[in-house]
Amino acid sequence: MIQIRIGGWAGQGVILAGTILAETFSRVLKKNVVMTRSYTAAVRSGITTSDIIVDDDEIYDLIITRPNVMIFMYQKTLDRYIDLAKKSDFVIVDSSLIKNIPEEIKNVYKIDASRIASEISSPRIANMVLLGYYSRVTGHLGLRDLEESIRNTVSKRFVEEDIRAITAGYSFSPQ
Amino acid sequence: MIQIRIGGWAGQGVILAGTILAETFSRVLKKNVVMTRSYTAAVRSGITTSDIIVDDDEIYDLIITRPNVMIFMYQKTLDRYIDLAKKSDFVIVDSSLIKNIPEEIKNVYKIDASRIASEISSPRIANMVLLGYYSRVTGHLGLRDLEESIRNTVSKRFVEEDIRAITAGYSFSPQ
Amino acid sequence: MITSRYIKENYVRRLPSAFCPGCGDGQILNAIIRAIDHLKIDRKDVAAVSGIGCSAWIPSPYLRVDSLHTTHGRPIAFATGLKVANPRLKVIVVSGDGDATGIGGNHLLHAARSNVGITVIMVNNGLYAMTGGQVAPTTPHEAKTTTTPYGNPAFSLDVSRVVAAAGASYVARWTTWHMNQLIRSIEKAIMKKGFSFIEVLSQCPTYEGRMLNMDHIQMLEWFKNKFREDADGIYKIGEFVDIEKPELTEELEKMIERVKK
Amino acid sequence: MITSRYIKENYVRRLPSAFCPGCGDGQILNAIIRAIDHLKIDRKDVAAVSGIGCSAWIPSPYLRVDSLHTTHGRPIAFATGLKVANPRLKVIVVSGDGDATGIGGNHLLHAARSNVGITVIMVNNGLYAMTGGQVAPTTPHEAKTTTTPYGNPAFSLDVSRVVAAAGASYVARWTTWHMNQLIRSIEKAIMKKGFSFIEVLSQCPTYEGRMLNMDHIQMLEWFKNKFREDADGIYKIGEFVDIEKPELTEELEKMIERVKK
Amino acid sequence: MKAKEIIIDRNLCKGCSICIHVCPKKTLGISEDINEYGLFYPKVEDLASCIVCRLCELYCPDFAIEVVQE
Amino acid sequence: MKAKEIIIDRNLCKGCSICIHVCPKKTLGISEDINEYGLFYPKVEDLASCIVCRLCELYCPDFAIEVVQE
Amino acid sequence: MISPGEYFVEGDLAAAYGAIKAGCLFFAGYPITPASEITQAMAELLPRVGGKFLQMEDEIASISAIIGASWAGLKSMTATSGPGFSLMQENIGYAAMTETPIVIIDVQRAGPAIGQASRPAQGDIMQSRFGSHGDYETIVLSPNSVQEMFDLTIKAFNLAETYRVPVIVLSDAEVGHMMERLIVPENVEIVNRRIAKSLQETTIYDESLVSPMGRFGDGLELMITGSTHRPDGTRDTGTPEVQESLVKRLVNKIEKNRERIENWEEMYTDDADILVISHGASSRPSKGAVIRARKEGIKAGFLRPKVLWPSPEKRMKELESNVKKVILPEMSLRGYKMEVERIFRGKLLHMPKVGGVVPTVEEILKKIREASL
Amino acid sequence: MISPGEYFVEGDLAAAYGAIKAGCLFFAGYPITPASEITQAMAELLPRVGGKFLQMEDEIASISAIIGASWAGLKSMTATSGPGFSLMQENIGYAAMTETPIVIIDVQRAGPAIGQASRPAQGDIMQSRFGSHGDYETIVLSPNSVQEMFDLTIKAFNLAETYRVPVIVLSDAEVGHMMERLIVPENVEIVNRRIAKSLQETTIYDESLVSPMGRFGDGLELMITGSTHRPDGTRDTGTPEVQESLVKRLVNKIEKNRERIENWEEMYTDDADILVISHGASSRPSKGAVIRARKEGIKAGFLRPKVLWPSPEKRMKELESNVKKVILPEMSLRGYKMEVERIFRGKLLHMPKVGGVVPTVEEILKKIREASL
Ligand SMILES: Cc1ncc(C[n+]2csc(CCOP(=O)(O)OP(=O)(O)O)c2C)c(N)n1
Ligand SMILES: Cc1ncc(C[n+]2csc(CCOP(=O)(O)OP(=O)(O)O)c2C)c(N)n1
Ligand code: SF4
Ligand code: SF4
Ligand code: SF4
Ligand code: SF4
Ligand code: SF4
Ligand code: SF4
Ligand SMILES: [Mg+2]
Ligand SMILES: [Mg+2]
Repeated sequence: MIQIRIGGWAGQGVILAGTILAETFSRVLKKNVVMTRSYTAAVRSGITTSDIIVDDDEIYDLIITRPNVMIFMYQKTLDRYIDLAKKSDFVIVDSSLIKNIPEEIKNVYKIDASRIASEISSPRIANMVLLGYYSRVTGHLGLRDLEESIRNTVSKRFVEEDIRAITAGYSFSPQ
Repeated sequence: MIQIRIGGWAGQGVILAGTILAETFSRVLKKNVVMTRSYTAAVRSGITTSDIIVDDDEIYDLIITRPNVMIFMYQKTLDRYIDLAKKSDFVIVDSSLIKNIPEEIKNVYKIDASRIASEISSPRIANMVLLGYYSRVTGHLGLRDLEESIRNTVSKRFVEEDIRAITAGYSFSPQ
Repeated sequence: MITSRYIKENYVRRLPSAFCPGCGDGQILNAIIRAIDHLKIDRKDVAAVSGIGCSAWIPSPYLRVDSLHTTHGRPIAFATGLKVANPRLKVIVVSGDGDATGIGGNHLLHAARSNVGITVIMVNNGLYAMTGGQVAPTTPHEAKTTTTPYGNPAFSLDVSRVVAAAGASYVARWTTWHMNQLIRSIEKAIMKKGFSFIEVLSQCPTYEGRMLNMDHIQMLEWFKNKFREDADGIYKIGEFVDIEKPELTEELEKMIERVKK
Repeated sequence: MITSRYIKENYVRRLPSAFCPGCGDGQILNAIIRAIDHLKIDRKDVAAVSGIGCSAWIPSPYLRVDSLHTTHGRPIAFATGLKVANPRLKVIVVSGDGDATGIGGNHLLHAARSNVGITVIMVNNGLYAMTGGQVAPTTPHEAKTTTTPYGNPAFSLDVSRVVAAAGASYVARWTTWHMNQLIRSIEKAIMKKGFSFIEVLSQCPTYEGRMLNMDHIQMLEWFKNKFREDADGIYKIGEFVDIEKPELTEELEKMIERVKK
Repeated sequence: MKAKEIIIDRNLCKGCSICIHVCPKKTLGISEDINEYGLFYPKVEDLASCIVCRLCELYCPDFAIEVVQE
Repeated sequence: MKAKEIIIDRNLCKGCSICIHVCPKKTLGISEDINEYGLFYPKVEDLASCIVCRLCELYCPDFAIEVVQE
Repeated sequence: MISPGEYFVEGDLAAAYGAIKAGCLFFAGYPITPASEITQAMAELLPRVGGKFLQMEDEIASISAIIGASWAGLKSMTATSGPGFSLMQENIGYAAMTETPIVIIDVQRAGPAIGQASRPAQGDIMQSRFGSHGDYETIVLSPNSVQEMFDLTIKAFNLAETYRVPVIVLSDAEVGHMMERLIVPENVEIVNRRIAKSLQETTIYDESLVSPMGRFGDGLELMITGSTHRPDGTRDTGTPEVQESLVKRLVNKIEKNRERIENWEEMYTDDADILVISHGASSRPSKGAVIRARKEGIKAGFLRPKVLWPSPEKRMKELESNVKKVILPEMSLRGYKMEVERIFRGKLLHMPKVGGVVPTVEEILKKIREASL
Repeated sequence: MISPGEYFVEGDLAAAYGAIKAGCLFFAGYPITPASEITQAMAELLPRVGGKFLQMEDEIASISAIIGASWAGLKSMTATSGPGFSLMQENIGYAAMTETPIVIIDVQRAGPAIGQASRPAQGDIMQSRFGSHGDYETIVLSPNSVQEMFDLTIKAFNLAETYRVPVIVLSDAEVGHMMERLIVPENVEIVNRRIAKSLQETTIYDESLVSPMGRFGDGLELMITGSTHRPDGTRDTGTPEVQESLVKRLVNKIEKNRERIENWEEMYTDDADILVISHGASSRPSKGAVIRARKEGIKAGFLRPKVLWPSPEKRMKELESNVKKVILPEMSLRGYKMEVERIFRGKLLHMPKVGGVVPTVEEILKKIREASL
């Protein structure tokens, strides 16, 4: 079983990233997958998360209890889920946006995702950069798998941009 | 215990008559009284009844099961309650309006109430004529008791007219 | 000319009606039947929808067409579903002033706005009759009713004006005195492509009569003398709106054609 | 002149707000605060009532007065009870176009009709924003939203026109571009004895922006250029109604005086 | 046009007298009898005066009156 | 009138640039930095040009800008 | 007003008298058979005591207005019947969530839907507790006489003010429309809410889990919301603990105080083999039948919840071990059945009467006799 | 449309797919979190299959419109969540009374009132049966996966058409918003109502107490009313027997066919000491916990009603005598508790979780362990 949480602020594309990741596991890798999302209201503000649970078996738990990977795009989201983050095998953060990472959190993987995204086109695709980096860091799936999923899911005019972003994330060396 | 049903057609003043009778038992004669009413809809049509149950004890039954008196102002109401009428000690009818009284019904007391009422003022006070006649026939209460009740209940401008009607009903000799 | 016998044999489910003596609701039934008959449309293509109230009983059970007697205030919403689901039907809503503008005012507004091709005939007797003569949105300021024993503190709604403002294709007001105009107006409304609305002032001798201190004959006289095409405000009768614009059902059908390709 | 700091210290409960970047709702909060401040009324005599929607969050929790955040579509009915129960209060309803005219259209109609002395500020962003950009009664014909992916088959409501027809004492329309006029208009509405209504066209960059294919700056420009006092229909801004007539609360108080004697 | 007969259905007539009121020719009047509900129904005062305009039928709320043409 | 300072609260500003757009004097411009949500906030391009009209404060939806008068 | 003494009035009017006596100063309603008489009476009576009456455009507006008025500090009420009661459900949940004291009288008629508009039934009992979405509790009273229409309406206000909950008086067309003697006593016990003097005070719960209530216009800067909120009113829909403690308290406010709220009448229960449980109009013949059964030597007993929710659970559980059969005569197929069955299970003989007519003593007695065999 | 194959979609979308597959041709709705996605999907899908979509002015209008459309002969549906579901209650009763087949999806969120609008809960179970006034019955289904959102929506249409009742799919924000694999099969079983060819036919009930349904526009001169009526539609509110036979049939239509309608999943129940009953989202961890408990040697069993109303009463009663304890994990303080308690009484350990979060396998397992001591 793999448990992943992506957390950010409304409007950052957290749920889109979660969807692409979940689809990759389900449709490309043929795993059992449950993806859930959480937001405080439909207005574009507040903490937003996307949780993905992957298993070869039937999935019983619908919420993350012992995460394998946590990806953070917003300081307050990290602050809120600090307890879970401490237990996670990998903690990936957009270091353009998150400055304070408490010492108790181990296995931190930083990437300047928003900046990298801005260089490609705009900070809005930082989520894709993080997905690429996730693939590189965890090896849970390959860059090609993500790419296939993006081609299936994302509307045509964004596909190339997104693929550049995941590739950039993938190429970033873990630090 | 005394059980009384007054039955007619919407708009004939069945409920007003029932109310006056019930009030007389309750407030003048200090009995326990329950008065209920039944009509098919609030529109001025359809069968309307008013049931009065009088007792010295607490009243448990809320509906008429074994009537002592039934007063009818409309043919179809009589037709509908024929089974109860057969059991009743007294069956009083406005013979201006009701022409067919089945033979099985005993103890019938007819009075040309609408005509008598018209002579006083209008057929609308036939209900009062019937109340007066009821008093005469059954002796359950006196003309004075009814009069007191009317003075307490009915709006001033109708009091005299109504009292003339009950008196006329009372004066009518039972046939 | 149409006779009572012809009407009873062809259009009325059963009689006598449950209305009080002299109630205008019977006249409106009479008018609707004559309009349908004049139009020579097949009765099976006509559907009547009503809410709850004395006036809601005009079609249900008396009018011999498919009839949907719904909940209080909601007939227009039911009718919208019925019409959109089967655009062939001529859907006629008969609704009281309380039903259509009290509890149901919002559905009236939105049916007019979306221009769904149904006809609403609103019987305005100035109060809630069926429940015993309570104040309605159409009750005059300061009038006494069973729930405004000291006079109505609120004002009455000029319903036709609001429906016109909301975007209806056809809006007219008549009274039960104006039987011939009313019948012609109903014919026009039924054939109108978009949303059509007819307000009919009607006498309710039992409660409205008490409020206005008139009997039904006096009310008919009042309708005749006071309600005129050249009068003002609520007393103005006639056709207020008669325009053409895209109708909802047609728009949906066109959309389906477009999308299915 | 009022500064941001002064406003934050005196009138705002907490920040940052939950609105999207560039959303007009923050501007409307700003305008309401300035109007209250200009009037120099005691904040404790002001009550804000709202329904559900992005715009309903303008007063709740941001505006530092007693606030009643009610159910979707019902703030005007709650406000009516509050006002009648304590006529001293200046009751301000802030409601979205969906809240006030979709589910809540009937309450708006009847508050206007009965002329209850509350103020309704309706934020018109042309759709249901909070739930994700669905079609509203204010959405233009043929516009694409999340529930009209092939275009809106219905028409939009000219809300101010309908409210005027229903009998309101004060009706005005502005946009978030017209901040100064809006503030003065809110002041006037609050002090108006009868029912007052202000429609404010506001930019919702997230959903309305997608529908109109504009960002919030383009929308502000559109408000500035297209919405004028001499324009027509929905583009016409300004004061449409400003009359005096008996107000409900006062009528009730007078009635009580009369009856108690 | 002349009327052969004017039929008032005593089961349907509610005695509202609207027919009497709208008749342009005073053909109809109020009877002294009451029907089964205790109400007075109309009667034909002068059949010959009837012009078969059928206003009485048009206005009768209860479909209770019928004019039979000669 | 002259501005002493123009304060942009980085915790409140959502980078909508409405202030920049309404400023009659082009006193404000867009910064290159992003705030904590990943959005660009405004910066003062030319303090001297400011006439303290406070239109920026009037239009800012987030009470994020404040002009301090000299 | 409503001077002490004897009256002969219908149940609906007695309820209006009770409301006035209880200190009700605001009523908003919409006519509906068989509750219109309450509305009409309030229209007549309220202005005479300086209170406000509004007829609104519908039942949703009516309950909204009384919640608004309650926040202005006035005791507020509405009255309706089934269809209107169904429409009020959303805002009953809102009143529960915002802890607004209001009284709702539902004069039940025979449903579903429009049904038999002027005939009595008892089909709204489960709805009165479960009609709105989500977790909440209300208090529901069941009068069986004109006198109780008066008494229990007063009690309803007292409970609403004490626990800051919507309280429902669940009457029916029989009790609402019947006329009987009403005694208006010299003194009635009245409870008034505790008014908070600061926002802080509104967050302090006493042992019954209730806090003083703020009032609009007092300068407390109240934040009232139907969204999940912290004790001071701050909306917080993202923290599970906030929802948990709020909702649990709303429910426990009734649950933990249930023994103070529960109320019932009983007779011959000590040694009863056959227990007749009944409420509202049908409890009248039920009681008569139990008395008659005793005269026939049958060990029948009688239990009548005057408070339906919370039910007399503890008392019923006590009786459960002793009785052999339980008869529940009521004018509904659902009525109170599930609650009684929950406790008495297989011992329950449900005796629903559908058709808009109250059962008779004779019918119930027959059932008792059968059960005693 | 909706070609057979594999999808990865959220539950709401799967429900819309199911509706289209079932032959739904009319949808009227009003947006609300977390059901808006169903409405949006229907807006997109329906025109493509020649169906009609309307967004109405509110939820009352929405349910009114689908009832109207159903009488025009189209399979019709709406979707909502708690607040909207509360508003629909009056007309749910109307649909039951007029025997109109309609499907309503309630994607439950945490209440009461506005509550936590985007968080899941299971607090509307009692409301789904008792939310409208008077005596009636509905059928209520409970999906626990994206696949079941599809499957049970189809089943809902089939049941609605078979029994001419409103059928409710009671989902929740968790199942509605989660994404999982969906398999759309080649063939799905579809039931269509029997259409009456004469008014007479509409009065003839088959052994399941259902009659063929008339259709507007066919010339049958239908009289449809929510008032008490005779079999041919004639309104008759004054005859007790008419009400009695109508209402009893409406209830018996479900009650007497319950064994055909009831549906549940069970596992390890044969020898279970501890039975875990759960439904919807919370049944997922419940099942996981039972499997884990078995691995630990605890004799746990699992029962999941897929049809909540009518409940699997007979099966529960069978199990009652064997099990020692019953655990009911659910996201509500009321949920299904009363129904389970009615059958298992003192054996029930209710395990409500309030706060908008699904319980975990670990939490439930802990409870099972405690119960097994
Ligand atoms: C939800 C609901 N509320 C109230 C009622 C009670 N009710 C029945 S008819 C009616 C008033 C009808 O008035 P109107 O529409 O003007 O018709 P009229 O009787 O005057 O013709 C009311 C309030 C109801 N049936 N349903
Ligand atoms: C009874 C009910 N139905 C639906 C909803 C869902 N809902 C919440 S906000 C909203 C729309 C708000 O639109 P609008 O009033 O225009 O406000 P905006 O968000 O656009 O400012 C809806 C439909 C609800 N909360 N309650
Ligand atoms: S109460 Fe009025 S509207 Fe109703 S039937 Fe009688 S006269 Fe007509
Ligand atoms: S969704 Fe639209 S209306 Fe709502 S906060 Fe965002 S921009 Fe404003
Ligand atoms: S109008 Fe009709 S109902 Fe009235 S009196 Fe004449 S015939 Fe009778
Ligand atoms: S047909 Fe004309 S003239 Fe003859 S009775 Fe009727 S109304 Fe009078
Ligand atoms: S208007 Fe306000 S929120 Fe927008 S960029 Fe300027 S300071 Fe920031
Ligand atoms: S005060 Fe006026 S000039 Fe100065 S920055 Fe603001 S808008 Fe520009
Ligand atoms: Mg009316
Ligand atoms: Mg909006």
